[in-house]
Amino acid sequence: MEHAKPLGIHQSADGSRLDASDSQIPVKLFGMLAEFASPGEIYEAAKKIRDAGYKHWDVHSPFPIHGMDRAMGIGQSKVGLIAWVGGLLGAGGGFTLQYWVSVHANPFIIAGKPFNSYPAFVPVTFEPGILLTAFGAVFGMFFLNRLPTLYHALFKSKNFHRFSNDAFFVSIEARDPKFDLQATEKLLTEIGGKNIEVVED
Amino acid sequence: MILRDNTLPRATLVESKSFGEVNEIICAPTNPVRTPKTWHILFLGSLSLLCLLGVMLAYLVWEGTGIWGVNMPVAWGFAIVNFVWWIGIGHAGTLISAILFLFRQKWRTGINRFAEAMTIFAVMCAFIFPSFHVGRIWVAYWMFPLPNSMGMWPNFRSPLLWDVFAVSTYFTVSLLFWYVGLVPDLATLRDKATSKMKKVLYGVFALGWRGANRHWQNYERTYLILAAVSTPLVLSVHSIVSFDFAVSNLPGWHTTIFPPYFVAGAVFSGFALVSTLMIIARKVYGLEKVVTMHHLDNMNKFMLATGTIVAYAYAMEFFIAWYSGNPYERFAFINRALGPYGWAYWIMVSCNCIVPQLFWWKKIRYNLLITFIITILINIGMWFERFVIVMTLHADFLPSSWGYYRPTWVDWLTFLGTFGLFGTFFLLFLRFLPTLAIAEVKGVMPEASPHHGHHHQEALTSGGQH
Amino acid sequence: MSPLNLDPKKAAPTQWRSLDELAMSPEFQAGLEREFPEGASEATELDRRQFLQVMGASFALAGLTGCDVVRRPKHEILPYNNAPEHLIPGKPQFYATTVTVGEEVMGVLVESHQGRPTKIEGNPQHPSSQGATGKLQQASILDLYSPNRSQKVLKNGASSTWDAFWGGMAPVIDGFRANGGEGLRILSGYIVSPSFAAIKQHILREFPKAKWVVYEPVNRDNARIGLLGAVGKPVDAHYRIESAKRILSVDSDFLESELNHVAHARAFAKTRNPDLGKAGMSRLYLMEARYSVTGGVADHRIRVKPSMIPAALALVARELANQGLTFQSGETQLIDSALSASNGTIAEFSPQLISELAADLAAHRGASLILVGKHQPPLVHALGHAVNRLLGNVGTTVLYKISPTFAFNQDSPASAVAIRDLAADMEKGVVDTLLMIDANPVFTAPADIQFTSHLSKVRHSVHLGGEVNESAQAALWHIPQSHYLEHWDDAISFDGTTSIAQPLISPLYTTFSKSEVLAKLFDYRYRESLDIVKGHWMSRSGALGFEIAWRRWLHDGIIETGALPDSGPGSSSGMDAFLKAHSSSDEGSREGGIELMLFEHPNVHDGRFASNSWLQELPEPITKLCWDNAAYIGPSLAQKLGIKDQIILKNDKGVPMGQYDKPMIKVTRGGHSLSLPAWILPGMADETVVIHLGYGRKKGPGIAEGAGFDAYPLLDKRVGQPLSVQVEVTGSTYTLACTQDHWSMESRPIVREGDLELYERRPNFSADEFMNPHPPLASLWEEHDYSKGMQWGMTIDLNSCNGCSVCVVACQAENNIPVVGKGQVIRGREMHWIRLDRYFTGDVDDPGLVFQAMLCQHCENAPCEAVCPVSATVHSKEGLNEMVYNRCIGTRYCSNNCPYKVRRFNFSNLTNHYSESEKMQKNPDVTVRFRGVMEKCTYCVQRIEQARIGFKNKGNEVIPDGAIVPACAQACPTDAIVFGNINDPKSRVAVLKAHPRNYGVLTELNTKPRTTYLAKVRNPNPAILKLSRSAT
Amino acid sequence: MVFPRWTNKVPFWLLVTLAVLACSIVFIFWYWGSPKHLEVGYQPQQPINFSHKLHAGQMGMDCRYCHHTVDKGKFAGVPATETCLNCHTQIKQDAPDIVKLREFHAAGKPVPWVRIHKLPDYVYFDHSAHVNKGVSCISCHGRVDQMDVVRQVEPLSMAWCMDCHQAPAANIRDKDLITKLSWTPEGDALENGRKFMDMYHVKPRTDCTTCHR
Repeated sequence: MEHAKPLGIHQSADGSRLDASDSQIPVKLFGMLAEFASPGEIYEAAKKIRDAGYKHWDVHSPFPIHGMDRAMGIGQSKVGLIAWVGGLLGAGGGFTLQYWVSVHANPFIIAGKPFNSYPAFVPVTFEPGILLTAFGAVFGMFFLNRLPTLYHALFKSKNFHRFSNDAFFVSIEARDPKFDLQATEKLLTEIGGKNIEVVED
Repeated sequence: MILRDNTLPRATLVESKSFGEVNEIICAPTNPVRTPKTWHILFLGSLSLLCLLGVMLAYLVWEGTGIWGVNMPVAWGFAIVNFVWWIGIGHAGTLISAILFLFRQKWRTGINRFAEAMTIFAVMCAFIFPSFHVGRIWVAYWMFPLPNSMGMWPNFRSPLLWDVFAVSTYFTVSLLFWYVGLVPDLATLRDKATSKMKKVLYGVFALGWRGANRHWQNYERTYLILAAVSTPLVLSVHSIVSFDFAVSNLPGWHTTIFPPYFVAGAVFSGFALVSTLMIIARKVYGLEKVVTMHHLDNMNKFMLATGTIVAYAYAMEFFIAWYSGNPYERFAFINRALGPYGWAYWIMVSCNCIVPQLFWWKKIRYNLLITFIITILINIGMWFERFVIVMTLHADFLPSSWGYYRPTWVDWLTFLGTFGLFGTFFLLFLRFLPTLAIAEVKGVMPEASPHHGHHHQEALTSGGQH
Repeated sequence: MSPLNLDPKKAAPTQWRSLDELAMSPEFQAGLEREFPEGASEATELDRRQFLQVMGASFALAGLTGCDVVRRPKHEILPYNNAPEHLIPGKPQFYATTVTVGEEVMGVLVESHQGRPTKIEGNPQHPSSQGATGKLQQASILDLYSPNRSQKVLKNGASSTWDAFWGGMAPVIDGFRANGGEGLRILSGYIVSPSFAAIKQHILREFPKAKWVVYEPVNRDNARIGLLGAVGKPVDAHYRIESAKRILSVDSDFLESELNHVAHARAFAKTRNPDLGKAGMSRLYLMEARYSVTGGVADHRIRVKPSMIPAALALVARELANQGLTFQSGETQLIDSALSASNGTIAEFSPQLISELAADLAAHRGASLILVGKHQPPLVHALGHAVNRLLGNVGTTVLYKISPTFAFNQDSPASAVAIRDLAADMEKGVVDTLLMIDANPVFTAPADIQFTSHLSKVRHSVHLGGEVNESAQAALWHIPQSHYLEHWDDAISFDGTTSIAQPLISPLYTTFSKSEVLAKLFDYRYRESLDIVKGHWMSRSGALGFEIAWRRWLHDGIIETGALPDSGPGSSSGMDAFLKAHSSSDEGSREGGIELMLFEHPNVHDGRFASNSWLQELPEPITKLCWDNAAYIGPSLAQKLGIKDQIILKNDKGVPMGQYDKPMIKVTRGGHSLSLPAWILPGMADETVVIHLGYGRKKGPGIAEGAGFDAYPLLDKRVGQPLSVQVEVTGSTYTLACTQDHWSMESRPIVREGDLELYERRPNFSADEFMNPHPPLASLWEEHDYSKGMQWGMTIDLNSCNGCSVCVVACQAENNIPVVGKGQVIRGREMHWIRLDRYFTGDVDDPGLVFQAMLCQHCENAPCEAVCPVSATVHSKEGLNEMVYNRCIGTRYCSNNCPYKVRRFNFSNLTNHYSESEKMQKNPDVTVRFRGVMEKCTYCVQRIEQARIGFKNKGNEVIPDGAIVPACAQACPTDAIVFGNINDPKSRVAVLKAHPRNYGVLTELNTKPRTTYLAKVRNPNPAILKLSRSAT
Repeated sequence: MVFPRWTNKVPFWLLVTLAVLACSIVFIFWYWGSPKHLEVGYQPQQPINFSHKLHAGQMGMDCRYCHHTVDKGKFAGVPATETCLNCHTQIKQDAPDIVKLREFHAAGKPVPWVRIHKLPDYVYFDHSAHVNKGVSCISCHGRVDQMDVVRQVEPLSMAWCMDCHQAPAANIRDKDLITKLSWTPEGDALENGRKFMDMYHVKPRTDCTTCHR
């Protein structure tokens, strides 16, 4: 089993911190990365990590894997809620604008129609509704995913870039209370992780 | 679902067996070494047409709409014909990505990216016409509700204003939809990139995507919502475009059948153009393994269906015109078929109603050449459909006001120019972006299922869970 | 409105002090010099601001161009130095003056804005106007500002000066003093001006050997000669059309082109009210070969080959004789010679028709009227008057009064003769000096006398005219004449009404009136036009109290000279001599074959208005052609010639349109031939070609040049006399501009027409018999309440309207409507706010004709409004469909959605290249539209607002009925257009809207138009209808 | 590693800058772009230094002495040069400006006054319609009687016109007081306005054609 990091790190009791007296350059860990061969394997692995009680960890795959949310035990997405609010704002705002303009700001007699000719206001109520729903969904997703994040520790890994091709990874973060260099590494090896490496932050 | 994936013959979705190969195939075009000569030639052509468009529009703004063929009574000429035609073409993309997505039509992954891109560029072309056909473009911004020192606001009862909102919304949402779909694939390109430049550019637009499942979760939900809102949107847009005519009071325009019939026509022409371009791209870039004959077959079936709907609409228009007993309506339709623009009417009928019926034969659906020709005929026919509708203007209620419309050379060159705009953007897309949705294609491969190879019982349960 | 001008010498000039400065200011002169004749569609650059600064404060707000809200660069306000009296900046003033076209004298009021005359209105006190005008008078104001005006003296075509001219002519005149005027010829149009006649007398007294030639290419000489024969005195016939129950018009287009047609149209319209009932409503029979607007309103239009027209009348006369009228010997001879004069077999007339016609006339003795067209030979006129006398119409519907202008012109023979004599003298070389006074003989003289070539034999030829026309270019000297709004004049109308013509503006260029020129040349005792006129009248009415009288004349525009005495029926004693002179065959035409008739054009007349762009673009009433003339032929002749014109042949099937390329035909007469496009006109007599004169100006000024085809070379007899010609199709084509492609109503209830019988049976037939079946017009919402306040509406009586099109010109003048030129008309982009629709009804070979003025209907549920994205067209609380130019962005959606297609779009920039002078005509109360905006009829909202403000300032909130008259209604001779407040039950318009004949066009669309129409009701002879039914 | 750590901050700051930029652009148009800024305060130098403050203010001449068509026609009327000379043939003949004035008059040249209150050509404003309904000069021209050099004090924008046409009470007063620029109503101005509105039948119209024809 080969190690990505110099032995010095192993001598420290707690991987997250090194006491100042230590002569080595202080390094902060991001966490540990392990590669899996197929969706099937990583699916099983995820269940095990979930059962091991880890909280701050994630699965990296070139495409969404069916059932993975459940396998990882993460709850519902909040994107829908944000989109819904956006939609209400859009439609409400659209109609209010039209009503105000046609009844109060410019009460013109047009084609003998009433000032509040609401049937004609449907399209411009509908379209802003759609628009803001879409905005809510997309920008909400960006917000929830903290994107864009151009810099990320994982990009330091020399294997990781293959996640967008045909490789599957599990990353467990050092800030997870249950994180421990040996224990975590052991767990990953047991569930069949390859090229296990420690990733600096 | 997953069950069905396993039972489907492999050839129907992706012929390739490994994720890596899919990557290779789809990313290949972005590799400069592999860029074919034809690309350079086409790009040069499109670019010059684009310049032509610029010149024509400048001339128009300088001289006024008088340089076009429009007149009284035909106050809308080529501009609106082209607008409706382009916007119609733009409908295929969203339809494929949204509606087929909702119906879990996995074969869509072979073409959706392609079609979405097409949508965006088509809508750009479409947008030019309504905005430039006005007499005083320098005050066209009065159509937007902006506070001003005149205390004047737009008139929300006008279908043209609905157009402004519908089309701009449609463009924005399509763009978002397209981009969101692109993010994971941009990440792929980022990670494949060798040159620093590409790493940075792709990197920036990939937003630092790292395929994390916690991201995928929100991502998929977003994609689902976008699909859910785009579906009514895409239907609304062409309905609203049809209101430009349907809400008027002119014989031949004032018909309730327009919205569904316009939407069907839009899908019809959209699919036709997608096939046209796909058949070429597929050949040039050797995408046969991911865009299989099965895809094209499905497209052709769609064209057959929508074409038949359109044919039905034409017939029904005529029937209702007769059935209404309204002499103006009756005349308008007889005049369409037998009047001075009869020739256009018959081009329309033969291209839109008769030709697509060939697709009843499997042989023809699977024959690339014939399919290619038919798709082009369909788009010609659909252009003439809009021409026929707009030309209904030339003879309405009072015979004394009847007139005749002749396009000028400017009309023609402007229309030609929009192909330059479309082509330029489309070729750039082919050259620098993944023409197919990499992640999605991988996602529908049997190998992508975590239960690939396991026996069905578990497949069913986990499938049910999803 | 029209203020008294106190001191006449000052009154006129002070009004336009600022324009005096203007006219003299170098930049303005430069601006005018720069102008050179060019097409209406071409552009000449200009700098608006500079112009405004010159023009002064009043124009700065005159709305000359579009929007510039941002202030820089700085504008200046240039006040008067000494303010003119009565002048309130921004308030128009009206002055009475007189327009003379040929023999036609019409009193008018001219609207003036700070010294700029901008619009001609009729003078209600003048009998031949009665408040209305003809289109020529309406359009004549444009000539004042036309860039095609002649601006400087020319010698041999090269620019010269007045001094050079006076200097050059002085010795010549001295020479004539020596020889008593030997070899001096003065050629002028028909003289109607007493003061000018005085100058003429002076000249002929001083130079006894000089000869004065009166030449009008289009004239009434035949009528005069005929009258002289029939009545024996130099009289004019005064027709009391209002009291005629049965009218037989023999080729007399008395509503459009005959003398006094405006008054006739008004009188005739009064007799067409179907509520007068069978007893009261008039019936018009008309025999003609062409299709005239009078033919359009006739109850029975009988197509007759030109050469058969005399025979047609003769047959009626003979039938009357059979029915017991006793003709005197001379008159029976008239009948015989009329019959013999016409070659055709008289069999082609249905005897029953003739007898029924005659019976109808005979049944209305003293209340019938025979009208003979001015182009008919004298003996037909004589016959017509004979029949009138026998029918006892003389004294009731016809009065004979000594012609007040006879004396002015009597020393010159009939024009046709006079011009030939002159040409002969010129050929002999006995003419040393020829002064062509406001005439264009080089263009209008019959081709066979070769006037032009003989002109070169004249040593001193001088042309005085308003534009550099053919004669001006052929003459040694051309001297520019001032416009009638630039100098003083007077005129006496045929009925004896004398009026003063006062100027409204001092000459824009250094020009003189014809009186002034002759006065100076021949040393008359007055020189200034004012002195000439004033002097003349002072010598008439004496100095005592003259100034007061003069002021009243100026104010009223007329000098009330007592009505002419009725000279009674006269005697036909001179008949034998007359017969000898005129029954000979040279008058009739035994020519046969295909016959050509040449008429003056209804718009450009004999060519004198050819450079007036309004009249050029005004569609010819019947064919709706503009910018060209054509050879009109009937469908039968077309088929004979093998011309396939889908427009007419496929008329009721399909919609063949946009085919403006017409086949050229070659019309050959003697040595001369003319190739021009053939226009198939339904209802023309068989084997007849009609061509309008006045087009095809070779070296004509400005837009006149190149428009149409010159038919004068074919003219070797009188105008209007049938000439036999050969016609062949050349095979080439020519593009004509026509504003109405489609001829048929497609059996749609647009113009609703019935006969008197139907009307009396079902007064509101127009509503119940014609309406398209449609579901009840329910509204989805509570409709807007228009029951309060003033609500504007209009009715147009299709029974009165005869399609004369003066409303179109009046609208153009009032509302600054641009001219677009032939090319744009072909593209369908004419800008007229009033489209005078013309439909043919019934059989293509012998159709009926109806007109309908189609303008913005101001629908209460206006389809145009809903579709405008920027609210540029909305409804006012008073029911006006408002068009806000400065809000319009030009989507043209409103026009698409207008069922009446009455909106007009500025496709190109039509207004930014007006010349400095053209701008001066523009009405400052109406925005001059810019490129890219929609426009349409506004009900002359500027007049509504001015009236409103005027009354409100006086403290009364309601505007009385009739206080607001739109330009079209004001100009309409037949009073067909009525405008007013429909909420006031007593207003004329409200009464008419309650009338059973009232109906709206396309009301089944629930547009609720505010403009409605009164159905057309004809009064055909039931007996004759029975005939035609049994025939078919 | 292509992107250093700090790049993660970029999006946030980008967002902030864009927001600020957008707001400032809107503000720029809103403020400097509006007639309130473009039009109000325009105070060009006139060819002759005529002081309204002196004539209308201190000497208390009625506006209508010079602008005598204000209640009769569209235009208030810029006085003819002779109007000035009515007095100035006696008074202050040799003041430099008067000399200039006489020169203009002698030369038959109009005095090139610089227009201050300019409406677009497609707006048809009628002074008489307003003055006769009790709208004072002050409503549009401000305290001209306190201006040495006249300047524009109101935006004269359409919205500004509409404000008054919709609620005129504040600008209606006794007809006899329209040229009394110093007058202020005792008691409730609106109350006073309404009184005269009834008296003069003031029903301002808001149809487009009221001003655009």
